[in-house]
Amino acid sequence: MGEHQTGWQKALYEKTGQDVYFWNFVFLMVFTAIEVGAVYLSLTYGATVFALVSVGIVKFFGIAAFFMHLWDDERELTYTFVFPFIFVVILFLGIAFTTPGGVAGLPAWCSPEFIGSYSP
Amino acid sequence: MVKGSELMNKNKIRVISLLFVIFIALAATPQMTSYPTGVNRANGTTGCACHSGGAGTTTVIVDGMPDSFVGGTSYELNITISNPNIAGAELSSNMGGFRLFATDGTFSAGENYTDLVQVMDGGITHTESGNDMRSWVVVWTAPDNEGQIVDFTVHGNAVNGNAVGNIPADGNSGDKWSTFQASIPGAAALGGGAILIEQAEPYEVAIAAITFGIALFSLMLVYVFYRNNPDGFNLNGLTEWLKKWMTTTDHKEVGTLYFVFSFLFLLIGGIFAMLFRLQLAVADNDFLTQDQYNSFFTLHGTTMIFLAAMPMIAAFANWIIPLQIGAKDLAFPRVNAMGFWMLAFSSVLLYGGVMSGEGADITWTMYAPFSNSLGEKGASAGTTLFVAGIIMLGISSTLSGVNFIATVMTMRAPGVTWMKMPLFTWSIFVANAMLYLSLPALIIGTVYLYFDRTIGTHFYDAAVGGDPILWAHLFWYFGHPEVYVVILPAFGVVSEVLSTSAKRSIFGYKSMVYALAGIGVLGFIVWGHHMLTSGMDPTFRLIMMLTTMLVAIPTGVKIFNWLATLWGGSLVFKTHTLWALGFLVTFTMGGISGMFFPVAGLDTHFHDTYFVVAHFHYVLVGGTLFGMFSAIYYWYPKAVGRKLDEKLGLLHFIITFIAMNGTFWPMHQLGIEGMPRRYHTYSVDSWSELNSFITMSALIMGFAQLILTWNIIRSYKYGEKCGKDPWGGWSLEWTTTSPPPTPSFHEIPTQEDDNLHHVESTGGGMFSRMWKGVEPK
Amino acid sequence: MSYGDHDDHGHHGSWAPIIASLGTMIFLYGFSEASMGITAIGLVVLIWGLFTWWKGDLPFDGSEKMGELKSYGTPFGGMNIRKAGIWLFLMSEVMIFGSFFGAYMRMRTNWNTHWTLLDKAQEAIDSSLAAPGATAKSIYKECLSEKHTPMITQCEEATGGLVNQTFWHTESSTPVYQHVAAEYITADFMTLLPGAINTFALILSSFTVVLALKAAKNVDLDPKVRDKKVRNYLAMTLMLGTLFLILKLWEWNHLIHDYDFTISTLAGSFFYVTTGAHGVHVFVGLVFLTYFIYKAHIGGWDHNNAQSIEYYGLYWHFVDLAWVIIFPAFYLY
Amino acid sequence: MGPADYTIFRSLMKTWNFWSLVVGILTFALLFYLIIRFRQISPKEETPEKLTPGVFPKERDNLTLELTWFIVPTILVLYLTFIAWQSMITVWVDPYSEDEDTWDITIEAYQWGWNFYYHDEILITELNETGNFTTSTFTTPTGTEIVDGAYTGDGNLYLPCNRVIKAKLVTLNDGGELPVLHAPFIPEWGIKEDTVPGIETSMSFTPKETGTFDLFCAEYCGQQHSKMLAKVHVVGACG
Repeated sequence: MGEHQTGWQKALYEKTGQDVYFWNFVFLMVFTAIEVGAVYLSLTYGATVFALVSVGIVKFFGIAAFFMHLWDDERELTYTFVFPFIFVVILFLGIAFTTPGGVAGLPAWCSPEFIGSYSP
Repeated sequence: MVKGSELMNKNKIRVISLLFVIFIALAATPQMTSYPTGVNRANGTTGCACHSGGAGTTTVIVDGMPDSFVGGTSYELNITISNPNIAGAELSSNMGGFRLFATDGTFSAGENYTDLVQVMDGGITHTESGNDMRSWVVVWTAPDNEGQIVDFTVHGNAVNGNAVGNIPADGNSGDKWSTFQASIPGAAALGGGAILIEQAEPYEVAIAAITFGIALFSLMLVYVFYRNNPDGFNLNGLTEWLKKWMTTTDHKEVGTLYFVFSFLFLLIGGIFAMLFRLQLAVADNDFLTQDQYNSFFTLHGTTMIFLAAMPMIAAFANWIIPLQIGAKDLAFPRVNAMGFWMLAFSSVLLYGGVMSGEGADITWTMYAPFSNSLGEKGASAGTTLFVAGIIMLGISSTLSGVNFIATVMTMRAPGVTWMKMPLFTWSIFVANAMLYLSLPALIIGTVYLYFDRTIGTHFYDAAVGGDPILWAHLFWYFGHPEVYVVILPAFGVVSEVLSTSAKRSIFGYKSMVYALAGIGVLGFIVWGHHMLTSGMDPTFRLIMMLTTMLVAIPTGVKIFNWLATLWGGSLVFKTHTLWALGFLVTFTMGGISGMFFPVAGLDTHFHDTYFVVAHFHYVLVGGTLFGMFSAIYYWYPKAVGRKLDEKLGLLHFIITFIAMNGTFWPMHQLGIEGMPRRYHTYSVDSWSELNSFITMSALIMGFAQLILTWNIIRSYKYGEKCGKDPWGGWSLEWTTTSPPPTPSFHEIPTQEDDNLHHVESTGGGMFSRMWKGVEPK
Repeated sequence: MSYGDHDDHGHHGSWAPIIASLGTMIFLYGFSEASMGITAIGLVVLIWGLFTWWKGDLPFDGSEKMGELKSYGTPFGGMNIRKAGIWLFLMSEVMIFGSFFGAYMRMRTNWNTHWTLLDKAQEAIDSSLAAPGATAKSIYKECLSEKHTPMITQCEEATGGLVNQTFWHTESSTPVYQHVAAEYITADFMTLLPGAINTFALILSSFTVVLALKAAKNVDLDPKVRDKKVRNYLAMTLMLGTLFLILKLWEWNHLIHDYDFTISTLAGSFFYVTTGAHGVHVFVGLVFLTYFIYKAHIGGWDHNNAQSIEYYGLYWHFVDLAWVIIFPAFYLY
Repeated sequence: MGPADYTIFRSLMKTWNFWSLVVGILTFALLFYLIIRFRQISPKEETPEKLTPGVFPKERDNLTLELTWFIVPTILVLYLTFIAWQSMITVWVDPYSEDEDTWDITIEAYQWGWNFYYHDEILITELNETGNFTTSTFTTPTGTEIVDGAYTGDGNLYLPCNRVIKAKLVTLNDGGELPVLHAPFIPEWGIKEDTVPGIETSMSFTPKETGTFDLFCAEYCGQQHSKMLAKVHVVGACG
């Protein structure tokens, strides 16, 4: 925490007099402003969603890597933090994207004609 | 003069007694809530709440009632309401009303009263125009089952007609209603020589059984306390002893708390099971009413899974994991104690409704549109408390989940590397990881359900565009990993027990660990097979079918590994070995019957029939319960220092094994014949014979558990003493003294390794270090 | 094999678990019985439990009896066990917010919201059914009055029949058009303001927690100055947290009363319960914070027990992380 | 009782029972052989392996054996999956495909009862006394004629023989009723599908014998879930 042990963080501290947390804070503030502004540019909803998602991911990285100092800590902690996202993806695939209205009927590629007739 | 510490002790006692009083008061507060939408659901015993004014001078007369009814004939009943000092509006309109209920038989209007009376959900009442008179004629057709007593309840209401023309709000003031009750025995009930035994109200039976159980339990507590130090047997000693248990954070004492809690609820769950098995013994039985049957099977399911199976697993995990990995205690001792107390208090909420006859009747899967419905036909009043109890269970399991994962990851003694850990620890680790990652889906679904029932949100409400299948998805995303959480520890126990009894190391340790990990991952992508016929969209059904088929493979690998362990061993038949072999037989049968469900053609028939009940009882009772019984006989000597009696154990095994198969094997046949699940009665006579056989063996199985209870209590003092390693096991828990010291290891042991191998390089990434079992420092 | 200077770890009993559990039970019992009194008692007993927990763990004089246990072996070799514990706890939090989003996205892909309306408007323009010169935004305005109730007839002409009676399914019992919170919030700046300020406030509070930790770890600060700095930074975080909650409640009130966006609508249920759950996490963080501030006030923190602030910081940054995703998902689109 | 012989359920049951017996007998034979063959004859015999507490025992594994009992079950499971996959199309009909020759009905479930709506008619052909065939639409005993738009709410469903029936499943949602999950379940043809409030689900089956069969409710729906019964009458010639 703040010991600037990694190279570029020490350089940043000398050059600008402020450590990596200050710049991370400013970085996040700027991106929040961008995010709020993006909504008022009346782009098509696809573009707004893309803008919001990308800004969201950038801010997510900013907080997780620097405020939660995953960048400086052992790699095992990052593994612990990322591991549940596999199950969040499974949850999304199973629950979020299979709405009754979402997908109807079997796609052709996966319903082979029934070969053996079942009547005895 | 009372010393300082004595004084301190005094107000400690005051605090304990205060907590105890709050605890008892809360559990006993009645739950009877009547809805503004009309009479509470126990059909009309408390009069009609829609009109103000108690049973004043109104009299209700019903004539034409026979003294005993003949099946199938219809009787003309004439209901008249009279109240001299309340005249209707101009004596011609808006004068009176009535509401007639009968516990059986059907109603219809008298000849020229067709438009003056209307049949309404299980009873008969006046219509709009029927309101203008005070006597009505209705026809009651008796049911053809004459061997019962039919109870009649009539609410008569003399109306003063001030509702005519003005706002209806205060229209019902000033009216006076009263209730008339009568009961007509059937011809067979009276004449047929059947002595008319007073029908025991099943709720009284359940509550009496539970309170008797708790009284017995506290008596046993005081007795065990007395036996500890007969001379210290005074109130101060008792409160001191109670304080030790209420504030303990030691993993062994919390383990004992978990075990006693889970054993008590195993018996209570059994009581509910036996009660509704009596109800299902014969066709068209009415030992339990429908509400009681529904809330009994709901509580049986929830109690057995959440309050019996998981706490017993937690009991053995608490006791054995720190000993097996050579740790002094769990990573976070107080979080461990909190996990237990959250569970203990959640049982008060879960059982809150039962005391008032309004137990939750929404099945343990709590499917959404019904479970969040209020009102007359909806879920009962106790459901809100039940759902709050489930939320507390979620908190308790999350706390113990983080505790066990942290302990196994961080506090293994030197020498106990990942690939040299006992298989029971591996199974608890994988089980807790699965529970820990799947539980939030249940907590979120239950929180949505809880808010739907309390503050009026509309998550699963189709009327506002919501989707009821969201609950099924959220519940089963947790549900399927949950059933693996319940079975994996039993796998761990059987691996330990078979290896020790056959006096050989487990066959294929690494493939067993891989099979555990395989089940752990596959468990998360198969939940759809619980919902194949619930209107999920077809592509997802296909995916779920394919993945469910794959799950059988790792389980098959494990079963063959257990069999290979016996190869070349010298198998000794202790009771725990018998239970492990019983596990192998029944669990394999359950696993095979489980393969019938992923198939579309079979599942559309088998879903929600008794074939499902047979399958999961074979896997849960045959798997988890037999595994846990094996664990009790195997680790009781380590915990108490005395062995359980082998003869009683053998008797318990034989009776329970036969009774278990006798109870659950015929259910496969009932399932194939299409008997639906959760049915209060069935009128298909061909099922009666199988069902009564099931009931008979279920009762035998239920009472057989008392042998184990007696064995545990007796051996605590009179069991044969045993040393550090009574069965010849190899893992670290057999190196400490039988009741291990507190903290469990004074200095951390080191586990040697019999496999002679050259010392690998200590480098390499995390995964290679885990695989090669080499520690960095 | 260092186990720290502490050997009989966790041997002593503690009242905290049973009191906290009793508190949770009373709280849930009261909430189910809709009686504010019992719910309040439950909350008080729960907080009393938490304070007994901390008092046993972090006595005010700052000298922790319990040395920090180090973990042994792979994977967290040499790290404090409590740090590994916090990260494992955050795994569960990730899953909780993952389930919130999973349920919300299931609804969003199934709903008929202002997205589908804008799409249909664009389709009408592309297929030149709409009047020349009309833009998706103008058609959208015609279809929805400022009170946000669908106007079927105007909408039908504007989209050349694309958005007609069947689109709204008005006669079926399930109203298809779902008003989402974002629709009201992006409508005028005044409603978006509290949300935006909240986001800035939370990021700032994350920064102040980091500063507090840096101050506590800073050995060459004179203890008096150090304690004051730590206490002030933590107090700033507390202020920002309370500001966040107050603005949230104000915004809810505004949405419920002026836009009739209540919890009985489907979108409303999801919006209020998800942002409410996040609010509960912020509130729990603030309860922890009051204890930390009191400990800082009496000079409890120094460089060798400051890691508790670090662990608290991890939790607080995660709550901010969750808001970083909730804010666009519920407020902006 | 249980599904009729001509249903897909019976043919699948044959396959599944066969393979269950094979796997069951193999496993149990191996289990009992091992128990008898390797039991401890006398306590004095020296134990095959020295298990000392606190020492991780010698690992025993034999890669070929482990691979076989991993590969063989996988092959069996894949074979069974292939059959299961094919059975899926015959049981789950594509809800939104509108092919004409199915005989359509709508089953509407409400709390504790069923309504049946018909969209085609049942034609009965009899040989009258003058020796020629007459076809007439079928009328139920209570007098409703089964034609397009007919409705029976008295718990009786009338179906033609030898026609592919496509049932649309709906929950009664007229504001008064409490919309909960139900599921019409006819064991005779081994089919069931939940009726979900808010969406329409569908199921399809082909009756091949006349007779009266039970219809149960298979999804828990409250107090009288076990009383929600109906009778299915298959009428007309099954020639």
